Parts: sequence; structure tokens; C-alpha cells
Amino acid sequence: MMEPNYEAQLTREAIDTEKARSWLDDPGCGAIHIFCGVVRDLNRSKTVTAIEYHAHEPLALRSLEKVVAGLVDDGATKALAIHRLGMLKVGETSILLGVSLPHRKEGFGLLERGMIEIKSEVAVWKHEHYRDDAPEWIEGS
Amino acid sequence: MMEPNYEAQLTREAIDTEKARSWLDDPGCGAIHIFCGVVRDLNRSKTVTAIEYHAHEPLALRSLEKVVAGLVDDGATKALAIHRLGMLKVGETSILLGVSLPHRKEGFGLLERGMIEIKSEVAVWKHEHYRDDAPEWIEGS
Amino acid sequence: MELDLLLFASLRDIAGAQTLKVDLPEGATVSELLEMIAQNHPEFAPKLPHVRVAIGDEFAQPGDTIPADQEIALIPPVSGG
Amino acid sequence: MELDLLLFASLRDIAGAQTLKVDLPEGATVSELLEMIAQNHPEFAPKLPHVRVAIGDEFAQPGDTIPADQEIALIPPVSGG
Repeated sequence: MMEPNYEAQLTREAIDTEKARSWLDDPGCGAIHIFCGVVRDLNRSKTVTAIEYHAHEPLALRSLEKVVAGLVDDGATKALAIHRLGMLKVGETSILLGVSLPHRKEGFGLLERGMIEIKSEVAVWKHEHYRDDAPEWIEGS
Repeated sequence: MMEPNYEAQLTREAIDTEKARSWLDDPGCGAIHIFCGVVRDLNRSKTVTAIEYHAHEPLALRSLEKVVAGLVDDGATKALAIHRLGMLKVGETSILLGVSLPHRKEGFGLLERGMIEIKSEVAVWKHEHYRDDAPEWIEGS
Repeated sequence: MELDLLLFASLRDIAGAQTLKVDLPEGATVSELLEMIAQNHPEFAPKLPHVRVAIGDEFAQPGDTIPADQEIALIPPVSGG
Repeated sequence: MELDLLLFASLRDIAGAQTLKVDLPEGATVSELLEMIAQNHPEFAPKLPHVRVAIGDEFAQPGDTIPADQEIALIPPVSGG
């Protein structure tokens, strides 16, 4: 039986970049591209202390699967997306998107497109917590 | 004292993607981009069993430093390049290039440019080992 | 038919709850659902132009019929990643 | 002055060694070094149009003077990454 060549996950555990790289590994691939979206300490001029990521889980997972399946359709040998949910501190990875392919050239564009699709289609919302203000839901990216 | 915001390394140890991600981490960064070049099992129609990476080490390290310094000059908050040397099996990472920055958009182009510079300027050579032929030096990429 | 619509993000704050109970005629479409909410729950009206409806694990089209046996959700603009 | 030029990749195979001993006049430039190799070691001639010279940890320009006290290397087209 063939191993599936794409994978989408929602998780409440810390995302391990090395484990993602291992999953993407393939003997025919000379290139592995990984993008990590990370919680940063500043958004819209407010000091962010943490972000809670909340999802419509079945819908989000389905959309995430469509994104990685699309990347494989368009040339990735393997594609992996993992979105973290729950409360994240500054510096933690909220999304990891990765692709492997024989040569690196097309990988940059595939990851960029995948992230645009994730940002517009995956049913996840940030509830941002600030040092000096009440938490806010972010809608639209 | 300020931490340096770029780093270049030559190593004979396996490259750990998660450790690289941690080094790139910065509270002001929402994006971490990592590219791994990996030994693949086919090159120029020959079955590759291993590649030995050989360097002019001082020259290679200096060029690698210039590449990552250039990425920081052009907008990366941090930039890291690690080139592995010695004998590598199929599937192992030979080069890791990573950048972190506040927003992801510019990161794809920075990594792509950095890899082009590494491929043309860093004094490292592949000695490819094949299943069915004598090993060959690769010159030019 | 009675439905508990799933709410997300700011819609939960507006409702003060995770769901919104609505009563719809059988065969109502997605756009009829949204019109009904705008009329009966005007506190949601400013949000609705940007809200999509999901049926189960798929986004729905305006003309789709609302089924009685699947989860229906109101999806404000997403902000994941 | 006598120099041991560092060789890499296919240049090592051609020389059957990791270095090439050359004797240069004081003040010789990088391009004079390459011309001298082409004349005295014709087995390298086909490679030289694509070879760069490094002085210490920097690539040199054709007009640079070869110093006596730094490592001089012949750099064929690289293939790392």
C-alpha cells in the first residue's frame, strides 16, 4: 500500500520542525522547504503576550487537507501542514507548512501560495491577549 | 552585548532542523523560513548512493558568512546557514538555510536568493558515489 | 426545523454563547438562513456580509439547501496561520 | 618564490595530489600565476578558464599580487548546497 503523500493535522502539542522534516523526507527529493508561522510580540501596535487559536475543527482540517493536496497536485512530492490550537506563547509555532520536491526552484512559490490559501480558507481564529488591553478576536488576516 | 543576528557553520554532524528553528526564533518575528538541501538518489540519470562534500573550509565559511550577512542587510531579522561536510547518505541534509522576519512575505525571496549565492560562491564540492559507476567530482551546479 | 448554529470568534461574543438557535422552514437555502438571522437577530447584521456558512466540513454556496442532519456553522473571516 | 597551491575536486585527480608546487617571481599577479600553470602544467589547461584563485579566505582578482605568506588555492566551479 502506498504511503499518503500529503498530511494535514490540527494539534494541541508543540510543533517539532525536525519531525516535520523527517515526514517530508523522500529519496527522490533534493529539496525540503519549511515555513513556520510564529506568535510574535507585537500586532497592530499592541504588545501581545499570548494567542489562543480556536478552530471549527472538521472544517479547518478539511480545508487544510485541500491546501496540501493542491500542493502535491502542482508538483510537490510530499506536502505537510500542521496547525496548532489552544493557547500559545510568543515564539511558538502556530502553523507549519512544508513541501519536498526533487529540485528547490518551485518550492518557494508552492509554500507562498499554500500560506495564502491557509490564511484565507482555514477556519481558525486568533484570540489575541495583550499586555495592556482586553483580549480581542482577530477576523481576516 | 548583542547576540549576533547571523551565523554560518560548517559541520560534520547531522543538521538538526528544530535546533536551527530555535536559533532563528525572535520575539519580533512572525515568520521562520527554512530550506534544506538533501542528498537524493538520482543525479544525471545515475543512481546515487552517497555524496561526499568537500570544502576549502576557510574560504567556504567566509562566503557562507557573506551570504547570511547579506540576507540580514536586506531585511531578515536573523539568518543562519549550515553546510554539512563529509560523507552523507541519501536523505541527509547537506545545507540548511534559514531566515526569520516579522512578516513572511519577503522570506521566500530571501531564501531563494541565498541559495543561488551559496550554489555559486561557497567553495564546496560534491564527490558523488554511484551504484553502477566510479565516483565523480561535480563542478558547477 | 430547529437548528443550533455553531458560532465562532466575535459572533460568540455577540451572542454570549457558542450557538444560536434558529427555526427555519424545511428546504430553506443558505441565503435565506442569512436573511432570517439579519431580521430576527439584528445584533449580527453588521457581521453578516462577511460571514460564510459551513455545512458539515465544507463551505456552502448561497443556493445550497440547509440540511436538518448536519452541523451548520457561521464562519467569520478567518485569521489562522 | 616557491608555493604549494591548494587543489580541489577534479584538480586533485589531475595532479594525483592535494597540492601543486609552483615557482613564481616575487610580485607575480593572479593572472600571471594562471598563465604559468597553463604553460608548465598543460594537463590543467582545459580547466583553467573556469578556475578562480583564492588568497587566504577570499577570492582574488586577476590583477592581485600573489603574497608569499598566505594560502593560495585553485577553485574550480563549486557544487555545494
